[in-house]
Amino acid sequence: MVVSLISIILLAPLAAFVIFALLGLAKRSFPRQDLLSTLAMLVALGCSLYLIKEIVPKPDPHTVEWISLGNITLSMGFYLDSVTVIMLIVVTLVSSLVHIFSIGYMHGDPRYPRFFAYLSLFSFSMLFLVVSDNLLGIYIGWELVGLCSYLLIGFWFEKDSAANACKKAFLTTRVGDVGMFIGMMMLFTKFNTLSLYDGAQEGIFTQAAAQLTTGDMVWLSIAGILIFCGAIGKSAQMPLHTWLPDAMEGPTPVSALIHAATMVAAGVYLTARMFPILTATSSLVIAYVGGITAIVAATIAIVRFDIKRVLAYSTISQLGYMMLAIGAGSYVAGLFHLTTHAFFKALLFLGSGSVIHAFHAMHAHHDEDHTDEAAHEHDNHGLVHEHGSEIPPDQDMRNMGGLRKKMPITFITMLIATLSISGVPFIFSGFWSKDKILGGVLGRAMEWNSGHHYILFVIALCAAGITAFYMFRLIFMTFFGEPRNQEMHNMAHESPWTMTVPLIVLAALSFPAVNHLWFNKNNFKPPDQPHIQAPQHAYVSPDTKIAFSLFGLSEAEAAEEEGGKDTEQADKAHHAHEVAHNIAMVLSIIVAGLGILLSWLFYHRRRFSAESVATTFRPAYNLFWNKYYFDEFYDGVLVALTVWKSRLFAKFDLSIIDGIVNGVATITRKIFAAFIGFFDNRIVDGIVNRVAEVTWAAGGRIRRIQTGAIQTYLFVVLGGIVLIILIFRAL
Amino acid sequence: MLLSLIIFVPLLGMIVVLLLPRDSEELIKRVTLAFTLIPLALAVYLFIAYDRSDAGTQHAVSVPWIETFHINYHVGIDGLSVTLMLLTALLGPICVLASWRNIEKGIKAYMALFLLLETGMLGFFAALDLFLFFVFFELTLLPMYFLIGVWGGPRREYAAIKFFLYTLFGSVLMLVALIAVYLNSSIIPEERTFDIPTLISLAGETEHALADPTFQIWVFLGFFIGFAVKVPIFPFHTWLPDAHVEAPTAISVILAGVLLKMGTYGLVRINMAMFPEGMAFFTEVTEETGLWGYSLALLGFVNIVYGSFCALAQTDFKKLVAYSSIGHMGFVILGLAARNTMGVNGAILQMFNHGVISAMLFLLVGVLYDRAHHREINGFGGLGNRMPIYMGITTLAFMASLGLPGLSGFWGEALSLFGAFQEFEILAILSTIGIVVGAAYFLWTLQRVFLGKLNPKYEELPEINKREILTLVPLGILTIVLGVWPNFALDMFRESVAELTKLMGTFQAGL
Amino acid sequence: MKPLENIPSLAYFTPEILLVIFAAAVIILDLLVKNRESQKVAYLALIGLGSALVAIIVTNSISASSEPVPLFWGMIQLDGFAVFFKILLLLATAATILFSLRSEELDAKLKGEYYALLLAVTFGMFLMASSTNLLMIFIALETVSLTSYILAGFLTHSPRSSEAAFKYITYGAVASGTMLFGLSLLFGMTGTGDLSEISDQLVILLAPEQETPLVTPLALLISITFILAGIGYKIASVPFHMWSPDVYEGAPIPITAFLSVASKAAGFALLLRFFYTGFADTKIMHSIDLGLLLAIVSALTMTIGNLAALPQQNVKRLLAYSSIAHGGYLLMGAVLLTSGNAAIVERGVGAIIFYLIVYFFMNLGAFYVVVLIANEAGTEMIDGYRGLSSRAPLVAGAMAIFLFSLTGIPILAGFFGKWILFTAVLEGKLYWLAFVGLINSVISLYYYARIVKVMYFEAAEDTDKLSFSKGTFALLSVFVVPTIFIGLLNIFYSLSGNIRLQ
Amino acid sequence: MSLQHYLVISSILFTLGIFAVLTRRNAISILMGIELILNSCNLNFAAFSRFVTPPENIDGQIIAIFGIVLAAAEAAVFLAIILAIYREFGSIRPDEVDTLKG
Repeated sequence: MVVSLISIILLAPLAAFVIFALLGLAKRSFPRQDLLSTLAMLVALGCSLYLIKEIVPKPDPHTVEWISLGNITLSMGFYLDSVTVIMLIVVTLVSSLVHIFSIGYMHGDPRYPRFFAYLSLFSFSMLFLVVSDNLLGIYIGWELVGLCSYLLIGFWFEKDSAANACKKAFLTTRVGDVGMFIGMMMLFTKFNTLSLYDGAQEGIFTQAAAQLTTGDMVWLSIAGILIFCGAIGKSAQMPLHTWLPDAMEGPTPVSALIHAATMVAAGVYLTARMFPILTATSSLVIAYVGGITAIVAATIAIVRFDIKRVLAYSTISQLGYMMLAIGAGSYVAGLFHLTTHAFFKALLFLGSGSVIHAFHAMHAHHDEDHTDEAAHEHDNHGLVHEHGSEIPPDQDMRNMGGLRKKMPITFITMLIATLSISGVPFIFSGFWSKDKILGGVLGRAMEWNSGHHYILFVIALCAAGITAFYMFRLIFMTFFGEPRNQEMHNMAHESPWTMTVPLIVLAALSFPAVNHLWFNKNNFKPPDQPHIQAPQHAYVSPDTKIAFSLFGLSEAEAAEEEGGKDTEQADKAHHAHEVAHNIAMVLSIIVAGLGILLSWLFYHRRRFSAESVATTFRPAYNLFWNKYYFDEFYDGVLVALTVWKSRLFAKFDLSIIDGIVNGVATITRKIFAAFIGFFDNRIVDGIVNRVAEVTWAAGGRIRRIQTGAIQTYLFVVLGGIVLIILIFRAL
Repeated sequence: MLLSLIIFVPLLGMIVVLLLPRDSEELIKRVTLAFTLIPLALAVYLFIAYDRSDAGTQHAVSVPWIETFHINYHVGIDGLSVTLMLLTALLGPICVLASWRNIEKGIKAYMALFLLLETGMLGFFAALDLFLFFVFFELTLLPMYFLIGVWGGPRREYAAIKFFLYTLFGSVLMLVALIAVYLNSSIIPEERTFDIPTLISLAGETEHALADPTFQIWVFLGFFIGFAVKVPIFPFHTWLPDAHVEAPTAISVILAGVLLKMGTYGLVRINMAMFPEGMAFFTEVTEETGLWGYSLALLGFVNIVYGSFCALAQTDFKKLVAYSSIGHMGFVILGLAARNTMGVNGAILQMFNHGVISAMLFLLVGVLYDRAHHREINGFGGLGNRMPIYMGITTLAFMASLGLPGLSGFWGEALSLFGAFQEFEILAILSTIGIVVGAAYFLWTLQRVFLGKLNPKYEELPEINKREILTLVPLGILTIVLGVWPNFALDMFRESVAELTKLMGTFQAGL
Repeated sequence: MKPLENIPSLAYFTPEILLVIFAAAVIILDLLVKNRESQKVAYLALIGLGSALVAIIVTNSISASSEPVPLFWGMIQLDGFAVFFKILLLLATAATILFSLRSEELDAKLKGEYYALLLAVTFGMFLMASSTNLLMIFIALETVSLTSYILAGFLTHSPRSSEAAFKYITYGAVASGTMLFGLSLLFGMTGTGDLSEISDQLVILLAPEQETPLVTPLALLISITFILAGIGYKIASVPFHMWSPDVYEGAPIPITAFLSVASKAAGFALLLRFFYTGFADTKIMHSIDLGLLLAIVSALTMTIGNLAALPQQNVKRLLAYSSIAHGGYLLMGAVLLTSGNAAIVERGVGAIIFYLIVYFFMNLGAFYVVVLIANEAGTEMIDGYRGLSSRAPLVAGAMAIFLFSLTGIPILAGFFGKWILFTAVLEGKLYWLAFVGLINSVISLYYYARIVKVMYFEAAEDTDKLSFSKGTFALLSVFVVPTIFIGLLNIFYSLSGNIRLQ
Repeated sequence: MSLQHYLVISSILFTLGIFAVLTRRNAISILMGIELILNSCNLNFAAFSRFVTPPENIDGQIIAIFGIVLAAAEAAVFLAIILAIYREFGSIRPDEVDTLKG
């Protein structure tokens, strides 16, 4: 039953793609590829929902022998636990909604059927990744989603920026993938299998738990980090995150599906899957990578004007959050946030798509050279480069404003999502998941018993605040205030139902009920981490205490003092976590509120125009703006620091990382062209040719002896005779 | 008997073609196609009928040939040979189809030489007599020389001569080694033999002259250089880009698809099986071998990295594919150097896969060249709009070549690397650079050719036609099928490889 | 077997007698027929060769036993070795006559004496292949040489031909004079002219306990070197090769072909028999390090022949150098005579014989193409072969096969010839010599492939198709088919393996 | 006179012949040099026949006689060819007959 259901889930979207490909080869196309793909997705969604029933506490993998080489066998199979099912549901659900949304959004595109075919292929790959019970299967799905991402980012490949972006995305992620591949090689060499769970043979986890001694910890840490490299690439973590903002060149539904909800979350999924073999060291690395990513991306997001890029940086930041959670051992929190984030971020992207669509329809009508102009846009995620002309006008928030009346559904749904991501307490899912992460991080920081790692918590907290700030900035700039571009504003309109229905559904999912039901189930327990000394069993999800959180405020303060004195005791760990959770909750509410407040002051009160706000973030900043900072922020230094930092990171992004990625090809081209020119032509061919020349010259020399005069010949004869006699006499 | 039929049907075809009147070009082409389809049908039958559980030789025929030197006409197949024979037989008709329109002069001679070439290749993979093996190996040389030299591009003379000289140089060393093996096969002149299975078992006997380590090392080197030129292994590779660039499409396909495999096949069949001591010297790091133990793996690594980076630097589409071939053959060498089950299986799988994929790539380059009459990558742009199907197939081929999982190219590389990692960790890790760079140059090419705005010069460029699709589809299907179900090929040679690894004494139980 | 007396010997001498009779008959017929019908004379000469062939087979079969038959009191010897060479030489002569018939160069001048001389030279070569006495050796050599001089200069109004003849005779006379001096010393040392007696005597004379002032290794060395000058001149080995490029270039092409194949083969027959019978004991050979001497000569010969061939522009001259190089390859087999191991000696001789068979077909074939092209395109230069593949595809194809076979590209006969030679040399443990030989094989590709390149890869200025008669192709295929198939058939290997010196 | 005397004389003759062949600038002189060489050989044979072989064995003398005959034949052919050379080149200087070379 399980196998056949999963097979249907996988094969339905695949079939939709295959039909397209085969017909394409015969130079035809299916008349309603959109409906075909959507239907396939809905079927998969139905099956996924049905699979909830099939969850058992300790599932067996359903495997088949895939590659057999004598006594080496690699098997391929499905593994169905609660993580798989939640991922299946998230993927199929978001994918279905994006399919529906795209029917409206992509309408009229010359490559309309192809878009849906790609979406189907992507869904298949992503689902395959999710259900695989072994690293090889995950890797296959992993690379296939990368391919689909490549195809979809470059969907409008006539734009040079899109063409660049898709290449960059594929290449950057591939760098990470190679790390993952090496990690796989290490694990395989050690355990002789790539299966994670016990099937016909013992899987990696069992073997790792049973066989590895403390002496292998370094080795296992390296393997873990290498596998995590794959996640760094795919989930756009520092320092491989630069591809994701560029990936916004793809159609917006793609951004929603692939670059917000599913594919980029696959890195988190992978890290979570590898949870049992993470060691203390690798966990720490993961946590720090995640934390740094979270804060860096958030600060960058503040200064964006392109609505999609704000969301892109926000995505990076949130993914960093999830990584941080898993690195800190908050397995459940990480996956919880993955789920909630998938919904609200997809919603945000679709909402922005709806806005863009509204503007775009007008804009295409207004200005037929749109694609040309867009083609000029290049690399505009750096602050220095972000001038109005470089952002497509229909994505530039400075052209928006006051849209809430024109597009009420879009506005309301997006607002819900924003409240959720900002961590507005209690009624929005984002609050719960983020809070869980913060609590987990603080708890682990206490447990680690080293003051240094409190920085992670601080980072996370800051990021939360900044997130709230820039998200509301987005909302205020887009939907509130007066229309800045009246002409565009006049043309804007609410989107058709195919687009609004998905928004509404996603908005509904941003409320906590559904998610909580799932994550509070008993079977959703973090797996053991046998390679980390402090056991995680003590950590029991404190969700049940949520309702009393306000009450816990004073308790937490008291506990903090106590914990500070005596954190070494293992039996205090449980208590510490609970305390940590409460502290975190309070602090998170505070920073979220602060962020929203600041944003409101900045962008809703609108004392200053959008342009002057932008100039705020320039080095030649006039005193007036500086004052503004001092006036409105309780600590102006913070902002200056933030600005300075974001500019630094932007520069870092632009010149260093992008420089490396883009420059590698050019440099190698130059160096290698010279080198090949030298090596192939001079050395290898050179030797060959030199030998030939010498041979040839020898021929010419010998030829000269043949003078044509007979007496010379005779002289040679007699000389030869004498020579022979002289030489051989001695022998 | 069946085997001999496969081998010599193309030769018969050559005679028939030679007897046809020069002017009836269509007839010549059809006859050639027919004579390449027969071996294909037979090879498919052979492939299906092959007993996969049997590691030994099947369909063996041994007839005395030159008795004075104890040379027999001994042919037979094991899993490895049947796989490569299928590849050869498959590429035969595809190449004939690919030559259908773009060979302008001397079609009769072209087809005749092509058929001769096919006999040489098929015979090579089936030969079980060392001398016969050598003869078939060399039989491919002359047709190839003319096919490149007469029907090639502007610098064809240079390319043809270079190809010829390099290969001949290798063959000469191989010939010496071959004679040395023969002379050492027995002290008694009457008992000397060229029979490969016999020689393999003799080399396994202790105290036999053939088993002497020093002898093995030298003879190994002789054969190795001969094959290395063909593979081609750095630094014997410089003939390859020239030959590929100048050769007509179909010949490039054969060159990359089959001829390069002859080198690696030889390494497996002769060097590994017959000279395990020599092989061990170059692939096993012990006190005795010292750094020599790294040499083969190192060559594989150098091939991968060097080929990949060179490909990155190319602006000629065909040269890029040619260099990528060098890189991909590096994985074969690396896998073989590992000498374990995974590495060798991976290497052989990679041989087959590379044959299929590089054939596709060269066909695709040919399609473009036939339309635009140049191959300068930067001279295209935005063709995705004009030629969506062509772009689709090219993307498939590129993805397969850059080792996208789910397509066949991945498995060869992955298994080779997995195998190699168990023996040479650092080199295997460094070789993964090739994977990234491989992606880089293919994607960059894809971008420069297909993406971006359409180059106004090519607004009227016709889409790929039915005949061309027909040549690509079987290869594309194989790519996908093998990508999804690699056991399809692995089944064939798994037992043979097990036998081979056992022979080399490194059959690792439990690994 | 006891040497036969003069009268009984005659029965075994029939082939030679027939050649002489037909040579005379040819001259007489020439007087009878008109100038335009000189072909009839050629046919008579061919009939003569045919009858000699029959006679060879008949006399060989009546001797029945595999034992050699010494004739004329041991002056010459009839054995399998001699029979093989006689047949080979005879066929070469026949081929030369056929070439001459088709050669326009010779067309108007073809007279009876040309064919008579060819028959006479064949007669001389027969003697070379079978002499076992110093006197006979010298007479045979001089018979061949004198007639060859005339044939080389047969184009009376061509300065090149006259120059060739002049150089040939000057060189030949000095070389044979030197050889005669060497022979006289050998005769003086041993007191006998019979080769096997010489061998016996030398063993006694060189024995350590013997203190004979006349026979020191130095004396023997001087004598041998002088003799080698004569033999070396016949087989064009370094340093006695210098006549050959000039003579080959100047002589009429059929004669060049004849000299490069028949003359060389006869020279090798003489060389092998001389050293095998006259120096049968390895002690003699080792006293003067004959093996090393021959090996060095062999290595130099092939190297210099190949290197000098590289820059040549005239195909005939190129082939002249190439045939020098091939002489070097053949000498590798001769080196094995000194190995002292009967089996290896046998292999060496077998290899030479096999190589000569192969060489016969491929080299004569190549020269035949040169004749054809000289006739039709009027040039001997490589440039004249440009675009031949389109002007005369079959001839070009045949030429390519001959040239690749000469290079030693596998599956063509030349490869198998080299393979046998190299196998034998390696078996004789002369690794460095084999190495030199292999390097030379690669070098030779340069110039052979150059002609192929010109024929196939370059376009002709003159694109007219060349036309040839059916007979031409028939004759061409006589050379092409064996060039392809000899190596693939066991019969030639067993044939060459069965012929041994006795 | 002993064998040594004959051998010395023949060696001198041989050397003179070689010298003539190598240095003369006239084809006829070269021919004379060749004749000297051949005659030195004949002298050797005759001497060996007299001193080395038993008296009843006249092999050496026979060879010498054949040598004379062949020398005569060679001279005849040589002269004929010199005539042809003179006709074609207008000179019989050997160093002027050098169109074939290289």
